[in-house]
Amino acid sequence: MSTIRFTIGSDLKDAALVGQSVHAVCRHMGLSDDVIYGVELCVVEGVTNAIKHAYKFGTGHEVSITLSVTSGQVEVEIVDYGLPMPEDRVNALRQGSTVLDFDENDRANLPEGGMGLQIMHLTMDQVDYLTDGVVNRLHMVKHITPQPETT
Amino acid sequence: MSTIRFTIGSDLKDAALVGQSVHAVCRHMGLSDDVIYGVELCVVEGVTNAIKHAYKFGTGHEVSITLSVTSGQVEVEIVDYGLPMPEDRVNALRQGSTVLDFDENDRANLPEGGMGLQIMHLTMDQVDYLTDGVVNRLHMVKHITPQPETT
Amino acid sequence: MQFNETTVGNILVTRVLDKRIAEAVSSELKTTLVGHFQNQHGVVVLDLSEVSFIDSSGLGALVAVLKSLQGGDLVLCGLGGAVANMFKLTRMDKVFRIFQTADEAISTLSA
Amino acid sequence: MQFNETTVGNILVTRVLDKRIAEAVSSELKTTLVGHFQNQHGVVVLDLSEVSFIDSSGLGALVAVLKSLQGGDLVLCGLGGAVANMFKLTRMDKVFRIFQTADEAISTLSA
Ligand SMILES: Nc1ncnc2c1ncn2[C@@H]1O[C@H](COP(=O)(O)OP(=O)(O)O)[C@@H](O)[C@H]1O
Ligand SMILES: Nc1ncnc2c1ncn2[C@@H]1O[C@H](COP(=O)(O)OP(=O)(O)O)[C@@H](O)[C@H]1O
Repeated sequence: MSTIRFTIGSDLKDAALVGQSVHAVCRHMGLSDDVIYGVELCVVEGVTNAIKHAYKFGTGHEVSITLSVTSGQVEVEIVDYGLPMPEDRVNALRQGSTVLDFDENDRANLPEGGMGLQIMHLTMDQVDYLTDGVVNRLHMVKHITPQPETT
Repeated sequence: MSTIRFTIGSDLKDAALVGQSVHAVCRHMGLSDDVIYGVELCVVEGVTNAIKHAYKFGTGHEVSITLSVTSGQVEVEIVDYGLPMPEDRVNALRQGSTVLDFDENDRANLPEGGMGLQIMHLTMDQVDYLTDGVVNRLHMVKHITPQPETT
Repeated sequence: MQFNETTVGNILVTRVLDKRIAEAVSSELKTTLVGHFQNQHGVVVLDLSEVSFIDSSGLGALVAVLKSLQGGDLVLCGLGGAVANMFKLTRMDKVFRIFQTADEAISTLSA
Repeated sequence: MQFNETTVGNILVTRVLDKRIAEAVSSELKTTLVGHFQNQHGVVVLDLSEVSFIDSSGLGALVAVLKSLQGGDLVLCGLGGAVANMFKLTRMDKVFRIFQTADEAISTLSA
């Protein structure tokens, strides 16, 4: 197993640094483009949510992202110490929501936001969110077809 | 300023994950190839040394690498909690050594090791190593010509 | 954000020069595009060929622009791997008119 | 590590397929190359064109092979950006015979 943790302050521009790093590590591990895109996207969505919702854009807080790649899966855990996600949103993350079930011809009712959790739900094979009120953990797993070992 | 911290266990194969991540972040920040290569190289040398010398290849310890990019410089700090570097090596790091002053025709006396500290000394504009006996910090700065802001 | 803009008749081709469209820049993207329509550009072709990453807030900004239109049109081109995946995943590829290249968009829209 | 090997006369071209040569693989690299010389290969052309990163332990492994030679030669080719920089920084570009491509190495060495 290969594991690396990324830690940034709650600054939106540093979310891109995590995205680029996750991308580079996944590429180094020989993962497919689809997996790389999906994992990078979900990491950026999760980190952005932590900064935006858990920390309400307040700076000086920490977001950490642990990425573990084994031959069978990519595992991501995003930790923040801000406001926990409301329970109905946790359910939406776990069970999925209807935000993307729009009528594509009904322009006025297209979603402009609220798509992040559903993107994680659709992209990952497992998504969960656990909190003790202080430490909030977004946990995601993507299965992959076994990769050749990279050194 | 953009800052990201990478943390890995004391496992040589994960040093590559840090190298790739540092490379990707530096590229994202619009740094030149020469700066990217130099910073990646010194980070890998420093992380390898921490695993090899500070932790004597023992696993389960932590190495963390903080990378900060401003418009004028790239700053790297590598932290380990293992055996501190001997004082004469710290001096070699700071002041440089003669390891690369070999006679290129005298094959028998070419160096096979001991080049890492000198590579950092030559590549970086500032190198320093500070320890309180518990926390060891390798600190490196590379000056860059001001870059356009990247978002 | 950085853009490269070219006008062809009443078509404005706006090429995004940033590699990433995410929360940090999405409101700027929206304001820029809405401004173009207020400046009487009939059709804006947003060329995303240099963009290698877009997140849900970037996508949301584009949807918001589309919803704000009072006539005119916003069409897209140059969607690479990760960006194309994102439109497909969210079914927004059914919402936007998407061309391979800016040239293809121009020749179709001028016809 | 992974290699791709081709023999041309008494020349063995060994292309390194790993993208990185660092501490984790440097002793394996050394053992592999020393083995080639023990197997009577006169000249080994080490093709580094797929390698995008080498650290001091990787470089040290190549120096160790060079120092172990009892006749024969180890030459290099395909040094890209970061790898070429490393050889220059350490002055090892003056120690090894370096060719642009494997073909160039073969035609020079067979002449
Ligand atoms: N990390 C988080 N901490 C607290 N609340 C969150 C977090 N992530 C999401 N939420 C809540 O769930 C809602 C939906 O999130 P999401 O689907 O990502 O869309 P958006 O961020 O565009 O609102 C957010 O508006 C917020 O109320
Ligand atoms: N992080 C470190 N902690 C403890 N000792 C170190 C560290 N880095 C270097 N050293 C000491 O300095 C010496 C020279 O290091 P270096 O120039 O990197 O070459 P090498 O690792 O090939 O020996 C090492 O052999 C070791 O004794």
